[in-house]
Amino acid sequence: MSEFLLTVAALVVVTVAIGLLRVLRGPGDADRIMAVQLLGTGGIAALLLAGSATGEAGRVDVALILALLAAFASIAFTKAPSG
Amino acid sequence: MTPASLLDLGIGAVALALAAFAGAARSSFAAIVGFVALGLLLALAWLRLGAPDVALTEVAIGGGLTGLLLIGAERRLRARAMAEASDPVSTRVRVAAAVLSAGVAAGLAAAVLSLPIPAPTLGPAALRELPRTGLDNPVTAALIAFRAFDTLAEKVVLLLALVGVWSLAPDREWGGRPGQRYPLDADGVLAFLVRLLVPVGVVFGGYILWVSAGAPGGAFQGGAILATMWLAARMAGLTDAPRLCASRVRWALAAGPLVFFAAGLAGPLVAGGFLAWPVGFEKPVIVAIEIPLMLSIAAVLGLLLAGPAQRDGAR
Amino acid sequence: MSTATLFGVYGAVLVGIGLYGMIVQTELLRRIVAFDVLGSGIFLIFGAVARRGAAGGLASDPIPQAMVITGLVVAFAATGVATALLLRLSASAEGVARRPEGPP
Amino acid sequence: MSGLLDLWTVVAVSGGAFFFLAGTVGLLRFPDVLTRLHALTKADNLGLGLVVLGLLPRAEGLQGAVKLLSVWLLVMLSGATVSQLIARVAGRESPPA
Repeated sequence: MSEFLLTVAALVVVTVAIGLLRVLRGPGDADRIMAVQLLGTGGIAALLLAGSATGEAGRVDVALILALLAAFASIAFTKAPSG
Repeated sequence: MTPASLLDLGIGAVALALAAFAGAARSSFAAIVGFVALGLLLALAWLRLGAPDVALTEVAIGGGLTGLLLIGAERRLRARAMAEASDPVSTRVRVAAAVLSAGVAAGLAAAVLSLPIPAPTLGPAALRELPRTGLDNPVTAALIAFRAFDTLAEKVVLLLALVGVWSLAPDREWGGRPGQRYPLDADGVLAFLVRLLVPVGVVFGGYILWVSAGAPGGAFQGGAILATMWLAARMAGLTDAPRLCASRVRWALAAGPLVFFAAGLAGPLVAGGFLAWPVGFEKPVIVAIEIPLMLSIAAVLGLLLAGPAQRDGAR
Repeated sequence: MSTATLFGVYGAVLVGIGLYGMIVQTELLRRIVAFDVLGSGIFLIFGAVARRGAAGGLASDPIPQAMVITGLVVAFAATGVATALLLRLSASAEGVARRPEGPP
Repeated sequence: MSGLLDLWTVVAVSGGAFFFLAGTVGLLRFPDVLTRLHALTKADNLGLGLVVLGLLPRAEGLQGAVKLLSVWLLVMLSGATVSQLIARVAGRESPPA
Protein backbone atom coordinates (compact mmCIF):
# COMPACT_ATOMS: atom_id res chain seq x y z
CA MET A 1 0.00 0.00 0.00
CA SER A 2 2.68 2.49 0.94
CA GLU A 3 4.50 1.72 -2.33
CA PHE A 4 1.34 2.63 -4.18
CA LEU A 5 0.95 5.91 -2.28
CA LEU A 6 4.60 6.87 -2.81
CA THR A 7 4.32 6.15 -6.53
CA VAL A 8 1.20 8.30 -6.83
CA ALA A 9 2.97 11.07 -4.88
CA ALA A 10 5.89 10.97 -7.34
CA LEU A 11 3.46 11.00 -10.28
CA VAL A 12 1.57 14.00 -8.92
CA VAL A 13 4.80 15.95 -8.30
CA VAL A 14 6.06 15.29 -11.81
CA THR A 15 2.66 16.02 -13.36
CA VAL A 16 2.17 19.41 -11.75
CA ALA A 17 5.83 20.23 -12.38
CA ILE A 18 5.19 19.71 -16.08
CA GLY A 19 2.36 22.19 -15.63
CA LEU A 20 5.06 24.69 -14.71
CA LEU A 21 5.86 24.88 -18.42
CA ARG A 22 3.06 27.45 -18.30
CA VAL A 23 5.37 29.64 -16.24
CA LEU A 24 7.88 29.49 -19.10
CA ARG A 25 5.34 30.04 -21.84
CA GLY A 26 3.16 32.59 -20.09
CA PRO A 27 2.00 34.54 -22.01
CA GLY A 28 0.51 36.61 -19.21
CA ASP A 29 1.15 36.74 -15.47
CA ALA A 30 -2.29 35.16 -14.92
CA ASP A 31 -1.02 31.95 -16.53
CA ARG A 32 2.09 31.95 -14.38
CA ILE A 33 0.07 32.36 -11.19
CA MET A 34 -2.18 29.50 -12.26
CA ALA A 35 0.79 27.20 -12.67
CA VAL A 36 1.96 28.07 -9.16
CA GLN A 37 -1.50 27.53 -7.75
CA LEU A 38 -1.55 24.08 -9.37
CA LEU A 39 1.90 23.28 -8.02
CA GLY A 40 0.78 24.37 -4.55
CA THR A 41 -2.24 22.09 -4.56
CA GLY A 42 -0.25 19.24 -6.09
CA GLY A 43 2.45 19.76 -3.48
CA ILE A 44 -0.16 19.51 -0.72
CA ALA A 45 -1.47 16.28 -2.24
CA ALA A 46 2.05 14.85 -2.54
CA LEU A 47 2.82 15.81 1.06
CA LEU A 48 -0.30 14.05 2.29
CA LEU A 49 0.35 10.97 0.15
CA ALA A 50 4.02 10.59 1.03
CA GLY A 51 3.31 11.35 4.68
CA SER A 52 0.53 8.79 4.85
CA ALA A 53 2.78 6.20 3.23
CA THR A 54 5.66 6.56 5.69
CA GLY A 55 3.70 7.78 8.69
CA GLU A 56 5.90 10.79 9.51
CA ALA A 57 4.71 12.90 12.42
CA GLY A 58 3.41 16.34 11.66
CA ARG A 59 3.00 15.87 7.93
CA VAL A 60 -0.64 17.01 7.98
CA ASP A 61 0.47 20.14 9.83
CA VAL A 62 2.93 20.92 7.03
CA ALA A 63 0.11 20.47 4.51
CA LEU A 64 -2.15 22.74 6.60
CA ILE A 65 0.45 25.53 6.71
CA LEU A 66 0.95 25.11 2.99
CA ALA A 67 -2.80 25.32 2.34
CA LEU A 68 -2.96 28.49 4.41
CA LEU A 69 0.11 30.20 2.97
CA ALA A 70 -0.18 29.06 -0.67
CA ALA A 71 -3.37 31.07 -0.88
CA PHE A 72 -1.57 34.21 0.28
CA ALA A 73 1.36 33.63 -2.06
CA SER A 74 -1.08 33.50 -4.96
CA ILE A 75 -2.81 36.63 -3.67
CA ALA A 76 0.51 38.45 -3.46
CA PHE A 77 1.23 37.40 -7.04
CA THR A 78 -2.13 38.68 -8.25
CA LYS A 79 -1.57 41.95 -6.44
CA ALA A 80 1.90 42.26 -7.90
CA PRO A 81 1.37 43.44 -11.51
CA SER A 82 -0.99 46.27 -10.61
CA GLY A 83 1.69 48.21 -8.72
CA MET B 1 13.74 1.02 -8.54
CA THR B 2 11.62 1.39 -5.42
CA PRO B 3 8.75 3.92 -5.30
CA ALA B 4 10.53 5.78 -2.51
CA SER B 5 13.64 6.36 -4.59
CA LEU B 6 11.42 7.25 -7.55
CA LEU B 7 9.86 9.98 -5.42
CA ASP B 8 13.30 11.20 -4.28
CA LEU B 9 14.56 11.34 -7.86
CA GLY B 10 11.40 13.14 -8.99
CA ILE B 11 11.62 15.75 -6.21
CA GLY B 12 15.31 16.34 -6.89
CA ALA B 13 14.95 16.60 -10.67
CA VAL B 14 12.06 19.06 -10.39
CA ALA B 15 13.91 21.10 -7.73
CA LEU B 16 17.02 21.43 -9.90
CA ALA B 17 14.92 22.33 -12.95
CA LEU B 18 13.19 25.06 -10.92
CA ALA B 19 16.49 26.43 -9.63
CA ALA B 20 17.84 26.58 -13.19
CA PHE B 21 14.61 28.26 -14.29
CA ALA B 22 14.87 30.84 -11.50
CA GLY B 23 18.30 31.68 -12.91
CA ALA B 24 17.43 31.63 -16.60
CA ALA B 25 13.90 33.09 -16.69
CA ARG B 26 13.52 36.22 -18.77
CA SER B 27 11.46 38.31 -16.32
CA SER B 28 12.22 38.63 -12.63
CA PHE B 29 8.56 37.94 -11.90
CA ALA B 30 8.93 34.49 -13.49
CA ALA B 31 12.21 33.95 -11.64
CA ILE B 32 10.51 34.63 -8.30
CA VAL B 33 7.66 32.29 -9.22
CA GLY B 34 10.31 29.64 -9.85
CA PHE B 35 11.96 30.33 -6.49
CA VAL B 36 8.69 30.04 -4.56
CA ALA B 37 7.97 26.75 -6.34
CA LEU B 38 11.48 25.57 -5.43
CA GLY B 39 10.67 26.25 -1.77
CA LEU B 40 7.71 23.90 -2.04
CA LEU B 41 9.85 21.12 -3.50
CA LEU B 42 12.45 21.65 -0.77
CA ALA B 43 9.74 21.22 1.86
CA LEU B 44 8.98 17.82 0.32
CA ALA B 45 12.69 17.04 0.39
CA TRP B 46 12.88 17.93 4.10
CA LEU B 47 10.04 15.54 4.84
CA ARG B 48 11.88 12.82 2.94
CA LEU B 49 14.96 13.60 5.05
CA GLY B 50 12.97 12.97 8.22
CA ALA B 51 12.97 16.63 9.28
CA PRO B 52 9.33 17.81 9.50
CA ASP B 53 10.31 20.77 11.71
CA VAL B 54 12.53 22.09 8.94
CA ALA B 55 9.83 21.35 6.36
CA LEU B 56 7.44 23.57 8.34
CA THR B 57 10.04 26.35 8.51
CA GLU B 58 10.84 26.02 4.80
CA VAL B 59 7.16 26.33 3.86
CA ALA B 60 6.53 29.23 6.21
CA ILE B 61 9.77 31.21 5.89
CA GLY B 62 12.00 29.81 3.14
CA GLY B 63 9.43 29.82 0.36
CA GLY B 64 6.56 31.74 1.94
CA LEU B 65 7.85 34.90 3.59
CA THR B 66 10.92 35.21 1.34
CA GLY B 67 8.68 34.86 -1.71
CA LEU B 68 6.35 37.58 -0.41
CA LEU B 69 9.35 39.84 0.25
CA LEU B 70 10.77 39.35 -3.25
CA ILE B 71 7.38 39.81 -4.92
CA GLY B 72 6.85 43.06 -3.02
CA ALA B 73 10.27 44.33 -4.12
CA GLU B 74 9.61 43.33 -7.73
CA ARG B 75 6.31 45.18 -7.73
CA ARG B 76 7.86 48.37 -6.45
CA LEU B 77 10.75 48.17 -8.89
CA ARG B 78 8.32 47.59 -11.74
CA ALA B 79 6.16 50.51 -10.63
CA ARG B 80 9.23 52.72 -10.91
CA ALA B 81 9.83 51.23 -14.37
CA MET B 82 13.51 51.75 -13.88
CA ALA B 83 15.61 49.94 -16.41
CA GLU B 84 18.61 49.29 -14.21
CA ALA B 85 20.24 47.74 -17.23
CA SER B 86 23.93 47.39 -16.86
CA ASP B 87 25.95 45.74 -19.60
CA PRO B 88 25.33 42.01 -19.92
CA VAL B 89 28.19 39.85 -18.73
CA SER B 90 30.62 38.89 -21.47
CA THR B 91 30.87 35.33 -22.72
CA ARG B 92 34.32 34.96 -21.24
CA VAL B 93 33.02 35.81 -17.77
CA ARG B 94 30.10 33.42 -18.28
CA VAL B 95 32.41 30.55 -19.15
CA ALA B 96 34.67 31.32 -16.20
CA ALA B 97 31.65 31.53 -13.87
CA ALA B 98 30.31 28.24 -15.20
CA VAL B 99 33.65 26.52 -14.65
CA LEU B 100 33.95 27.97 -11.14
CA SER B 101 30.39 27.05 -10.17
CA ALA B 102 30.70 23.54 -11.59
CA GLY B 103 33.94 23.13 -9.69
CA VAL B 104 32.41 24.26 -6.41
CA ALA B 105 29.39 22.00 -6.94
CA ALA B 106 31.61 19.04 -7.81
CA GLY B 107 33.78 19.67 -4.77
CA LEU B 108 30.78 19.82 -2.45
CA ALA B 109 29.29 16.70 -4.02
CA ALA B 110 32.59 14.89 -3.52
CA ALA B 111 32.58 16.02 0.11
CA VAL B 112 29.04 14.71 0.56
CA LEU B 113 29.99 11.38 -1.01
CA SER B 114 33.03 10.99 1.20
CA LEU B 115 31.40 11.83 4.53
CA PRO B 116 32.73 9.52 7.27
CA ILE B 117 31.07 6.19 8.00
CA PRO B 118 29.61 5.72 10.57
CA ALA B 119 28.25 9.26 10.52
CA PRO B 120 28.98 11.36 13.62
CA THR B 121 25.76 12.23 15.40
CA LEU B 122 24.53 14.11 18.43
CA GLY B 123 21.20 12.29 18.25
CA PRO B 124 21.82 9.87 21.16
CA ALA B 125 23.23 12.69 23.32
CA ALA B 126 20.15 14.81 22.59
CA LEU B 127 17.86 11.90 23.41
CA ARG B 128 19.73 11.22 26.67
CA GLU B 129 19.30 14.80 27.86
CA LEU B 130 15.77 15.15 26.49
CA PRO B 131 13.92 14.09 29.70
CA ARG B 132 15.67 16.88 31.60
CA THR B 133 14.01 19.51 29.41
CA GLY B 134 10.48 18.23 29.94
CA LEU B 135 10.01 18.28 26.15
CA ASP B 136 9.46 15.42 23.72
CA ASN B 137 10.62 17.07 20.50
CA PRO B 138 14.45 17.02 20.35
CA VAL B 139 14.56 19.81 17.75
CA THR B 140 12.60 22.18 20.00
CA ALA B 141 14.84 21.12 22.88
CA ALA B 142 17.93 21.92 20.81
CA LEU B 143 16.58 25.37 19.94
CA ILE B 144 15.36 26.45 23.34
CA ALA B 145 17.48 24.47 25.81
CA PHE B 146 20.64 22.80 24.47
CA ARG B 147 21.61 25.64 22.18
CA ALA B 148 19.53 28.41 23.73
CA PHE B 149 22.44 30.81 23.37
CA ASP B 150 22.28 30.48 19.57
CA THR B 151 18.57 31.17 19.58
CA LEU B 152 18.99 34.22 21.81
CA ALA B 153 21.75 35.56 19.58
CA GLU B 154 19.58 34.94 16.55
CA LYS B 155 16.83 37.11 18.02
CA VAL B 156 19.39 39.86 18.34
CA VAL B 157 20.49 39.32 14.72
CA LEU B 158 16.87 39.68 13.60
CA LEU B 159 16.55 42.95 15.52
CA LEU B 160 19.82 44.21 14.03
CA ALA B 161 18.56 43.36 10.54
CA LEU B 162 15.39 45.33 11.28
CA VAL B 163 17.44 48.29 12.50
CA GLY B 164 19.39 48.06 9.26
CA VAL B 165 16.21 48.11 7.19
CA TRP B 166 14.70 50.97 9.19
CA SER B 167 17.82 53.09 8.88
CA LEU B 168 17.32 53.15 5.10
CA ALA B 169 14.30 55.42 5.52
CA PRO B 170 14.70 58.99 4.28
CA ASP B 171 15.24 61.43 7.17
CA ARG B 172 11.89 63.16 6.82
CA GLU B 173 10.01 59.85 7.04
CA TRP B 174 11.84 58.50 10.09
CA GLY B 175 9.42 56.89 12.53
CA GLY B 176 6.58 56.92 10.00
CA ARG B 177 4.58 54.05 8.57
CA PRO B 178 6.26 51.39 6.41
CA GLY B 179 5.02 50.23 3.02
CA GLN B 180 2.15 51.50 0.97
CA ARG B 181 -1.41 51.97 2.20
CA TYR B 182 -3.53 49.41 0.39
CA PRO B 183 -7.01 50.61 -0.51
CA LEU B 184 -9.88 48.59 0.90
CA ASP B 185 -10.48 45.76 -1.57
CA ALA B 186 -13.24 47.18 -3.77
CA ASP B 187 -15.10 44.01 -4.77
CA GLY B 188 -14.66 42.52 -1.34
CA VAL B 189 -13.43 39.11 -2.54
CA LEU B 190 -10.03 39.45 -0.94
CA ALA B 191 -11.39 41.15 2.16
CA PHE B 192 -13.85 38.29 2.54
CA LEU B 193 -11.15 35.64 2.31
CA VAL B 194 -8.87 37.50 4.70
CA ARG B 195 -11.65 37.98 7.27
CA LEU B 196 -12.27 34.25 7.07
CA LEU B 197 -8.69 32.98 7.04
CA VAL B 198 -6.90 35.31 9.43
CA PRO B 199 -8.65 33.94 12.54
CA VAL B 200 -7.88 30.42 11.31
CA GLY B 201 -4.25 31.45 10.79
CA VAL B 202 -3.96 32.98 14.26
CA VAL B 203 -5.37 29.86 15.90
CA PHE B 204 -3.07 27.71 13.79
CA GLY B 205 -0.01 29.80 14.66
CA GLY B 206 -0.76 29.31 18.34
CA TYR B 207 -1.34 25.60 17.77
CA ILE B 208 2.01 25.21 16.00
CA LEU B 209 3.76 26.74 19.00
CA TRP B 210 1.78 24.74 21.52
CA VAL B 211 2.41 21.32 19.96
CA SER B 212 6.12 22.03 19.46
CA ALA B 213 6.86 20.52 22.88
CA GLY B 214 6.15 17.08 21.50
CA ALA B 215 5.54 17.40 17.75
CA PRO B 216 7.02 19.37 14.85
CA GLY B 217 6.46 23.10 15.24
CA GLY B 218 7.86 26.02 17.17
CA ALA B 219 8.04 29.75 17.77
CA PHE B 220 9.61 30.54 14.39
CA GLN B 221 6.97 28.76 12.35
CA GLY B 222 4.11 30.13 14.45
CA GLY B 223 5.57 33.63 14.26
CA ALA B 224 5.93 33.38 10.49
CA ILE B 225 2.27 32.41 10.15
CA LEU B 226 1.18 35.34 12.31
CA ALA B 227 3.35 37.71 10.26
CA THR B 228 1.77 36.46 7.03
CA MET B 229 -1.70 37.00 8.47
CA TRP B 230 -0.80 40.59 9.32
CA LEU B 231 0.45 41.17 5.78
CA ALA B 232 -2.74 39.63 4.39
CA ALA B 233 -4.90 41.95 6.50
CA ARG B 234 -2.89 44.91 5.21
CA MET B 235 -3.12 43.78 1.58
CA ALA B 236 -6.89 43.57 1.86
CA GLY B 237 -6.92 47.12 3.24
CA LEU B 238 -8.44 45.99 6.54
CA THR B 239 -5.68 47.50 8.63
CA ASP B 240 -2.71 49.82 8.24
CA ALA B 241 0.86 49.46 9.48
CA PRO B 242 1.58 51.32 12.74
CA ARG B 243 4.04 54.21 12.95
CA LEU B 244 7.43 52.70 13.66
CA CYS B 245 8.16 55.16 16.45
CA ALA B 246 5.10 53.98 18.41
CA SER B 247 6.16 52.58 21.75
CA ARG B 248 3.88 49.55 21.40
CA VAL B 249 5.83 48.60 18.25
CA ARG B 250 9.13 48.89 20.08
CA TRP B 251 7.86 46.87 23.05
CA ALA B 252 6.41 44.17 20.80
CA LEU B 253 9.81 43.79 19.19
CA ALA B 254 11.78 43.79 22.41
CA ALA B 255 9.50 41.76 24.68
CA GLY B 256 10.53 38.30 23.47
CA PRO B 257 14.31 38.78 23.58
CA LEU B 258 14.00 40.67 26.92
CA VAL B 259 12.06 37.86 28.58
CA PHE B 260 14.49 35.32 27.14
CA PHE B 261 17.49 37.29 28.35
CA ALA B 262 15.99 37.91 31.79
CA ALA B 263 15.25 34.22 32.20
CA GLY B 264 18.79 33.47 31.11
CA LEU B 265 20.22 35.90 33.69
CA ALA B 266 18.09 34.28 36.38
CA GLY B 267 19.72 30.98 35.44
CA PRO B 268 22.86 31.32 37.61
CA LEU B 269 20.68 31.98 40.68
CA VAL B 270 18.20 29.14 40.28
CA ALA B 271 19.86 26.58 38.04
CA GLY B 272 23.57 27.15 38.11
CA GLY B 273 24.35 28.77 34.77
CA PHE B 274 23.42 31.40 32.17
CA LEU B 275 20.42 30.17 30.16
CA ALA B 276 20.06 27.10 32.40
CA TRP B 277 16.48 26.30 33.29
CA PRO B 278 15.53 25.37 36.91
CA VAL B 279 15.15 21.63 37.55
CA GLY B 280 11.52 20.52 37.71
CA PHE B 281 10.21 23.74 36.18
CA GLU B 282 11.81 23.45 32.75
CA LYS B 283 8.62 23.10 30.79
CA PRO B 284 6.63 26.00 32.33
CA VAL B 285 9.70 28.23 32.02
CA ILE B 286 10.17 27.27 28.38
CA VAL B 287 6.51 27.88 27.56
CA ALA B 288 6.62 31.23 29.38
CA ILE B 289 9.61 32.22 27.25
CA GLU B 290 8.30 30.90 23.96
CA ILE B 291 4.97 32.75 23.95
CA PRO B 292 6.43 36.30 24.05
CA LEU B 293 9.21 35.04 21.80
CA MET B 294 6.73 34.01 19.14
CA LEU B 295 4.94 37.35 19.30
CA SER B 296 8.23 39.21 18.94
CA ILE B 297 9.29 36.97 16.05
CA ALA B 298 5.97 37.69 14.36
CA ALA B 299 6.54 41.43 14.83
CA VAL B 300 10.12 41.30 13.53
CA LEU B 301 9.27 39.18 10.49
CA GLY B 302 6.20 41.26 9.67
CA LEU B 303 8.13 44.54 9.92
CA LEU B 304 11.07 43.17 7.88
CA LEU B 305 8.48 42.34 5.24
CA ALA B 306 7.00 45.83 5.44
CA GLY B 307 10.33 47.61 4.97
CA PRO B 308 11.52 51.06 6.09
CA ALA B 309 9.23 53.96 6.95
CA GLN B 310 8.04 55.82 3.87
CA ARG B 311 5.04 57.99 4.84
CA ASP B 312 3.53 59.88 7.77
CA GLY B 313 6.98 60.64 9.12
CA ALA B 314 7.56 62.49 12.37
CA ARG B 315 8.98 65.54 10.63
CA MET C 1 22.59 5.81 -3.25
CA SER C 2 20.74 6.53 -0.02
CA THR C 3 18.14 9.28 0.33
CA ALA C 4 20.56 11.34 2.42
CA THR C 5 23.42 11.17 -0.08
CA LEU C 6 21.08 11.83 -3.00
CA PHE C 7 19.72 15.02 -1.47
CA GLY C 8 23.23 16.03 -0.42
CA VAL C 9 24.34 15.87 -4.05
CA TYR C 10 21.24 17.83 -5.10
CA GLY C 11 22.23 20.43 -2.52
CA ALA C 12 25.71 20.66 -4.03
CA VAL C 13 24.24 21.23 -7.50
CA LEU C 14 21.89 23.90 -6.11
CA VAL C 15 24.92 25.72 -4.68
CA GLY C 16 26.53 25.62 -8.13
CA ILE C 17 23.40 26.97 -9.85
CA GLY C 18 23.04 29.75 -7.28
CA LEU C 19 26.71 30.73 -7.48
CA TYR C 20 26.59 30.93 -11.27
CA GLY C 21 23.48 33.11 -11.07
CA MET C 22 25.10 35.44 -8.53
CA ILE C 23 28.01 36.04 -10.89
CA VAL C 24 26.29 36.41 -14.25
CA GLN C 25 22.98 38.10 -13.35
CA THR C 26 22.98 41.81 -14.02
CA GLU C 27 19.68 42.67 -12.33
CA LEU C 28 20.25 43.05 -8.60
CA LEU C 29 16.94 41.45 -7.60
CA ARG C 30 17.87 38.39 -9.64
CA ARG C 31 21.17 38.23 -7.78
CA ILE C 32 19.28 38.16 -4.49
CA VAL C 33 17.17 35.27 -5.79
CA ALA C 34 20.35 33.45 -6.83
CA PHE C 35 21.80 34.05 -3.36
CA ASP C 36 18.73 32.42 -1.82
CA VAL C 37 19.04 29.44 -4.17
CA LEU C 38 22.65 29.04 -3.08
CA GLY C 39 21.58 29.17 0.55
CA SER C 40 18.92 26.49 -0.02
CA GLY C 41 21.63 24.23 -1.43
CA ILE C 42 23.77 24.65 1.67
CA PHE C 43 20.80 23.90 3.93
CA LEU C 44 20.07 20.78 1.92
CA ILE C 45 23.63 19.54 2.47
CA PHE C 46 23.04 20.08 6.19
CA GLY C 47 19.88 18.03 5.80
CA ALA C 48 21.89 15.18 4.30
CA VAL C 49 24.33 15.33 7.22
CA ALA C 50 21.42 15.33 9.68
CA ARG C 51 19.77 12.37 7.98
CA ARG C 52 23.00 10.38 8.05
CA GLY C 53 23.16 11.03 11.80
CA ALA C 54 19.85 9.27 12.37
CA ALA C 55 20.28 7.23 15.54
CA GLY C 56 18.43 5.92 18.55
CA GLY C 57 15.02 5.95 16.88
CA LEU C 58 15.34 9.51 15.59
CA ALA C 59 14.73 9.94 11.87
CA SER C 60 17.40 12.63 11.75
CA ASP C 61 20.03 14.29 13.98
CA PRO C 62 18.21 17.16 15.76
CA ILE C 63 21.20 19.50 16.13
CA PRO C 64 21.82 20.18 12.41
CA GLN C 65 18.04 20.53 12.03
CA ALA C 66 17.98 23.25 14.68
CA MET C 67 20.88 24.98 12.91
CA VAL C 68 19.04 24.90 9.58
CA ILE C 69 15.91 26.39 11.18
CA THR C 70 18.04 29.19 12.62
CA GLY C 71 19.74 29.57 9.23
CA LEU C 72 16.47 29.84 7.31
CA VAL C 73 15.31 32.65 9.56
CA VAL C 74 18.61 34.51 9.28
CA ALA C 75 18.60 34.04 5.48
CA PHE C 76 15.17 35.66 5.42
CA ALA C 77 16.48 38.59 7.49
CA ALA C 78 19.45 38.97 5.12
CA THR C 79 17.12 38.94 2.12
CA GLY C 80 15.03 41.61 3.84
CA VAL C 81 18.03 43.89 4.32
CA ALA C 82 19.20 43.25 0.74
CA THR C 83 15.84 44.09 -0.86
CA ALA C 84 15.49 47.19 1.33
CA LEU C 85 18.95 48.35 0.16
CA LEU C 86 18.01 47.62 -3.45
CA LEU C 87 14.76 49.59 -3.21
CA ARG C 88 16.54 52.54 -1.58
CA LEU C 89 19.19 52.42 -4.31
CA SER C 90 16.62 52.49 -7.10
CA ALA C 91 14.68 55.28 -5.34
CA SER C 92 17.75 57.50 -5.14
CA ALA C 93 18.74 56.62 -8.72
CA GLU C 94 15.27 57.73 -9.79
CA GLY C 95 15.69 60.97 -7.85
CA VAL C 96 18.98 61.65 -9.66
CA ALA C 97 17.44 60.84 -13.02
CA ARG C 98 14.64 63.36 -12.41
CA ARG C 99 17.06 66.23 -11.87
CA PRO C 100 19.37 66.12 -14.88
CA GLU C 101 21.38 69.19 -13.79
CA GLY C 102 21.23 68.34 -10.08
CA PRO C 103 24.13 68.51 -7.67
CA PRO C 104 27.33 66.90 -8.98
CA MET D 1 -13.09 -4.73 6.04
CA SER D 2 -9.56 -3.40 5.76
CA GLY D 3 -9.42 -4.85 2.25
CA LEU D 4 -12.45 -2.79 1.28
CA LEU D 5 -10.97 0.35 2.83
CA ASP D 6 -7.69 -0.25 0.98
CA LEU D 7 -9.63 -0.63 -2.24
CA TRP D 8 -11.37 2.66 -1.51
CA THR D 9 -7.99 4.35 -0.93
CA VAL D 10 -6.60 2.99 -4.19
CA VAL D 11 -9.65 4.02 -6.21
CA ALA D 12 -10.02 7.51 -4.72
CA VAL D 13 -6.30 8.33 -4.76
CA SER D 14 -6.01 7.17 -8.38
CA GLY D 15 -9.00 9.33 -9.24
CA GLY D 16 -7.32 12.29 -7.57
CA ALA D 17 -4.11 11.72 -9.51
CA PHE D 18 -6.17 11.54 -12.70
CA PHE D 19 -7.68 14.96 -12.01
CA PHE D 20 -4.24 16.42 -11.40
CA LEU D 21 -3.16 15.00 -14.74
CA ALA D 22 -6.29 16.36 -16.41
CA GLY D 23 -5.80 19.77 -14.84
CA THR D 24 -2.19 19.90 -16.01
CA VAL D 25 -3.10 18.86 -19.55
CA GLY D 26 -5.83 21.48 -19.57
CA LEU D 27 -3.48 24.15 -18.26
CA LEU D 28 -1.03 23.36 -21.05
CA ARG D 29 -3.40 22.69 -23.94
CA PHE D 30 -6.44 24.92 -23.51
CA PRO D 31 -6.47 27.95 -25.78
CA ASP D 32 -7.17 30.93 -23.48
CA VAL D 33 -6.82 32.07 -19.90
CA LEU D 34 -10.37 31.47 -18.73
CA THR D 35 -10.59 27.90 -20.04
CA ARG D 36 -7.23 27.18 -18.43
CA LEU D 37 -8.57 28.58 -15.18
CA HIS D 38 -11.50 26.20 -15.51
CA ALA D 39 -9.11 23.25 -15.84
CA LEU D 40 -7.08 24.42 -12.86
CA THR D 41 -10.05 24.55 -10.50
CA LYS D 42 -10.89 20.92 -11.30
CA ALA D 43 -7.43 19.83 -10.20
CA ASP D 44 -7.64 22.03 -7.10
CA ASN D 45 -11.01 20.91 -5.84
CA LEU D 46 -11.53 17.40 -7.19
CA GLY D 47 -7.92 16.21 -7.40
CA LEU D 48 -7.02 17.15 -3.85
CA GLY D 49 -10.52 16.28 -2.64
CA LEU D 50 -10.30 12.71 -3.87
CA VAL D 51 -6.79 12.32 -2.44
CA VAL D 52 -8.03 13.55 0.94
CA LEU D 53 -11.09 11.29 0.86
CA GLY D 54 -8.90 8.35 -0.14
CA LEU D 55 -6.48 8.95 2.72
CA LEU D 56 -9.24 9.36 5.33
CA PRO D 57 -9.31 5.66 6.32
CA ARG D 58 -5.57 5.90 7.03
CA ALA D 59 -5.84 9.05 9.20
CA GLU D 60 -4.58 8.94 12.77
CA GLY D 61 -7.82 9.03 14.73
CA LEU D 62 -10.52 11.69 14.68
CA GLN D 63 -8.09 14.59 15.00
CA GLY D 64 -6.09 13.45 11.98
CA ALA D 65 -9.26 13.06 9.95
CA VAL D 66 -10.48 16.55 10.90
CA LYS D 67 -7.10 18.01 9.95
CA LEU D 68 -7.16 16.23 6.59
CA LEU D 69 -10.62 17.57 5.84
CA SER D 70 -9.67 21.09 6.90
CA VAL D 71 -6.74 21.02 4.45
CA TRP D 72 -9.25 20.37 1.68
CA LEU D 73 -11.65 22.98 3.04
CA LEU D 74 -8.91 25.61 3.18
CA VAL D 75 -7.78 24.88 -0.37
CA MET D 76 -11.35 25.01 -1.72
CA LEU D 77 -11.99 28.29 0.06
CA SER D 78 -8.79 29.96 -1.06
CA GLY D 79 -8.95 28.37 -4.51
CA ALA D 80 -12.35 29.93 -5.13
CA THR D 81 -11.07 33.34 -4.11
CA VAL D 82 -7.75 33.10 -5.89
CA SER D 83 -9.41 32.08 -9.16
CA GLN D 84 -11.52 35.25 -8.91
CA LEU D 85 -8.36 37.29 -8.46
CA ILE D 86 -6.56 35.49 -11.30
CA ALA D 87 -9.51 36.17 -13.59
CA ARG D 88 -9.23 39.82 -12.61
CA VAL D 89 -5.53 39.85 -13.53
CA ALA D 90 -6.42 38.18 -16.84
CA GLY D 91 -9.08 40.83 -17.47
CA ARG D 92 -6.52 43.56 -16.83
CA GLU D 93 -4.03 41.99 -19.20
CA SER D 94 -6.48 41.43 -22.05
CA PRO D 95 -9.82 43.13 -21.41
CA PRO D 96 -12.78 41.08 -22.72
CA ALA D 97 -13.94 42.43 -26.06
